[in-house]
Amino acid sequence: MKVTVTAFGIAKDILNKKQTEVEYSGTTVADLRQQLIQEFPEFAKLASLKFAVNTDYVNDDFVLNSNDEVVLIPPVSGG
Amino acid sequence: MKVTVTAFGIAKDILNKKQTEVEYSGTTVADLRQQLIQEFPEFAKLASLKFAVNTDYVNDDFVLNSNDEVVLIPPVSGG
Amino acid sequence: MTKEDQLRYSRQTIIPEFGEAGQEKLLASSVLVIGAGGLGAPILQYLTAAGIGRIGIVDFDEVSISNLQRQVLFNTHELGKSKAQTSKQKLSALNPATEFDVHELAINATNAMDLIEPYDLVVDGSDNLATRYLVNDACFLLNKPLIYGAIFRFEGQVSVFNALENGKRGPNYRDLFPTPPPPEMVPSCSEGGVIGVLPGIIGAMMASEAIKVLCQMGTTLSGKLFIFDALDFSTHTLNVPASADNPLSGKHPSITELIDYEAFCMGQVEDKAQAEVTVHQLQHMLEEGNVTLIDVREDYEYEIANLGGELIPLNKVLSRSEEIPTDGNVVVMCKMGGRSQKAIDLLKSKGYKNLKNLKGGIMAWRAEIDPELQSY
Amino acid sequence: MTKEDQLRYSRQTIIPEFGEAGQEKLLASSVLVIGAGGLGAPILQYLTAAGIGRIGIVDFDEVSISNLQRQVLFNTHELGKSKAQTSKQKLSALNPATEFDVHELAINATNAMDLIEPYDLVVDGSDNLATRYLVNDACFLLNKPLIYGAIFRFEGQVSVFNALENGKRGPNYRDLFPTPPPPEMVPSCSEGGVIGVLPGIIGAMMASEAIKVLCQMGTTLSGKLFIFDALDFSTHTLNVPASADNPLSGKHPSITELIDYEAFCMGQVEDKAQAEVTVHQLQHMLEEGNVTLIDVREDYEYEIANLGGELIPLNKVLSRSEEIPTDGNVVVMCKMGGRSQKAIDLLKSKGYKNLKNLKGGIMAWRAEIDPELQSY
Repeated sequence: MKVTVTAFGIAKDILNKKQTEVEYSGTTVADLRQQLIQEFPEFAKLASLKFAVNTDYVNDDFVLNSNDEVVLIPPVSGG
Repeated sequence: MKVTVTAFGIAKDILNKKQTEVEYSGTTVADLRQQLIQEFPEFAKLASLKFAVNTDYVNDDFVLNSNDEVVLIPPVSGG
Repeated sequence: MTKEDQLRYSRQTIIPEFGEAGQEKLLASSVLVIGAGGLGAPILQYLTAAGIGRIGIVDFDEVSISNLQRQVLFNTHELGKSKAQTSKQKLSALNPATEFDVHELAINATNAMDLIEPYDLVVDGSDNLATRYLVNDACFLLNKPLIYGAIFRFEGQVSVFNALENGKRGPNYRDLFPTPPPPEMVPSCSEGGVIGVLPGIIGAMMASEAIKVLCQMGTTLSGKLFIFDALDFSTHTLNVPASADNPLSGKHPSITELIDYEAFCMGQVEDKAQAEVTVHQLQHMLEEGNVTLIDVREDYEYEIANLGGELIPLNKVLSRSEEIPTDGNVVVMCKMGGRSQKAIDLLKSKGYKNLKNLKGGIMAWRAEIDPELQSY
Repeated sequence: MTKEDQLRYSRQTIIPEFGEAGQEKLLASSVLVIGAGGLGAPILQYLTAAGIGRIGIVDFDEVSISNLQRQVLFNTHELGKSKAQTSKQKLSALNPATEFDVHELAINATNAMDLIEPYDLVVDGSDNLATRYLVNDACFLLNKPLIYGAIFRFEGQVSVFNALENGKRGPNYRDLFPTPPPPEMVPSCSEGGVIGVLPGIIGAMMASEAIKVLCQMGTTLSGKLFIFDALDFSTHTLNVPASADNPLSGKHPSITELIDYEAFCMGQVEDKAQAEVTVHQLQHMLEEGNVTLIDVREDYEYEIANLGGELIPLNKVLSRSEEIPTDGNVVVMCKMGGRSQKAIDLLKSKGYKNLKNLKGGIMAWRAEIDPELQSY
């Protein structure tokens, strides 16, 4: 299954790009989070972040569908 | 067939709302334009306006599909 | 860059995509900003802060009290002062290294080419359709990228025209709006209103796009129209293809030099002329005593300045139409001619055929007949 | 409204959705703006122009040269002056009818409730995570609507918290970001950078949302997070539900009064403490001569002010790591402690175990030990 990951803020730095297609074998947001941490260990520090899927914030047990857009939004603090 | 019409600027004033569902029997943008003029005669003054469908500007011969979002964007001149 | 510049711009040079290279490009760039009004204020503030090397400011107007709900570059002590001069003074204090050219004039088909030619890029914050077509055509003819933005009530539009990508110039204003609708369908800020903070949002977006074009950084709105509605906080980003029928940049260009933009935007000019009177014609009619004058402005505007007409605000013309004669000479007036045209259109639906619009409204009377009238 | 007010606000009162009723509401409203910085400038300018009756300005800081690429309320002649005082002076000239309360202090858990309580609405333009959680919690406890916005490089976020709709308060910051990531994952403007015009866009959007909440007009971003990326001009609007686990507003609230937000945002506080030295500890080590000090800032920053450390800019620490001892006391420093932490994390991947971070960087040294050092 393929999803598109769109990353903002420091998450974009970790991925080293804003958008990337991720081929993955799990079913839930929690699985995807685990896979991202394995590929990009710095994501471990963002372990508490919520994910949005398409236009909605979701919980870790949310089941992903093929071609979903998963959005990673770390807090930014600048003013 | 039903399309959603989203109107900006003076077109919103003519429709008297920003969004409305239009049930219509034609096929092209030109047909929809004609129908809008019949229902809201003031649209005759905006006869030269291009329409956008979903995310693209289109020509008058563009064939609409059910549930398309048709966007009406008159020029605005304020600065 | 000097040591002071390194400090001044450090918050943006630290960004990998911008860097010192981006800053060097801005310092070497020149931008012409048309209009130091609602859009002009944030455009000028943020381009100056960003370190553009040279900025031209085009505005013939003076600061008035009704500007201050959105034109945050000016203040209450500056009423009546030149907008272009006052802007330069404020902006020079913000960034003394930026050079400013003050163009205290109205841009028109005679001066536009010479005005625009020396600059790398143009940002259009003007307030009328004729100027928008003029600036568009001149920028196309001169091959200059143009940042477009316009506002109405809660809505704003942003785009980028003539931007060079892969050796090709992007679409322009005539791809978006091939021909102008009649003037009463395009209300200005004074006729249609604008929420004060809207030009802050749209003007800053325009400055941001200007910086991206100058630094060749990121993806601009070239070939796209961005629409923002502050009332429901919605956005639309629409793809706008270059049209083969574009009279400027299409397959068979019919416009190869600047034209008469006032006439072009007035549409059916002859129709209009018959339905309009000038302030001099009205003066003559008033002297003859053979005219009924209807003023469709609001009470408080009437208090400020009036020509002795009968006051029926625009939103009352239908309910109070029995006060308006259906024959004889009737002239309808407002501040600048927009609302009175709207009143006439409304009354036409009730069968009125004898109504004429005062061209330019009371402001034209002030400009041509009685300078003692208070401006507002 | 006075006759002057009718003129001043005529461009917005003419809008049907706003009208004179909207203006009356703004004139009777009070707003507390936290931070007179990059976001604060447009927030303050446009709220003042719009005619808010009373505006509180919270800022303890002074104008510095690196502010001027985005903080357009200030200029080069005002370096070193109080931001809050200078803002009041400028804004009073823009709209003499608005009352301003200057709060020249840092908002903290001790003063926040008293500061916020007298105002109808809060706009948070602060620049650090601890203040964002503090302001969020205080606004929730006081039932005040809060306009949120934050910026980083080319990206901005906007939302509306605690807004009353159908008798229910909307989601808040802890629904968006339940717990803070470690500090090095949340770079400030000085550490991560920000394109100067971005706070212009985001701050103006925040002012617009504030006006809508105060006038109960249109549809706000309550329950939504808006994300803008200026680099590719893309927008995302995400739905954010109220979370049942929210420690403030969820089913089983665990936070019923303000907490220690610095500690909360430092995360694993004990870990940190072992890996950090304070400026006083460093002073002692330097006197003893038993420490190697590595400075990971840029050349030009080092020229402005330094503590005699060895200069290895952050982007060189890996390639020049043989210059850094793998045993003994090594302290890594930067301006404020963010980049040095990043350098330490990078070096840890090479096996370093002896590195300590200078807490607060050279700015903490200036604040606590040597005020003669130049600020930047």
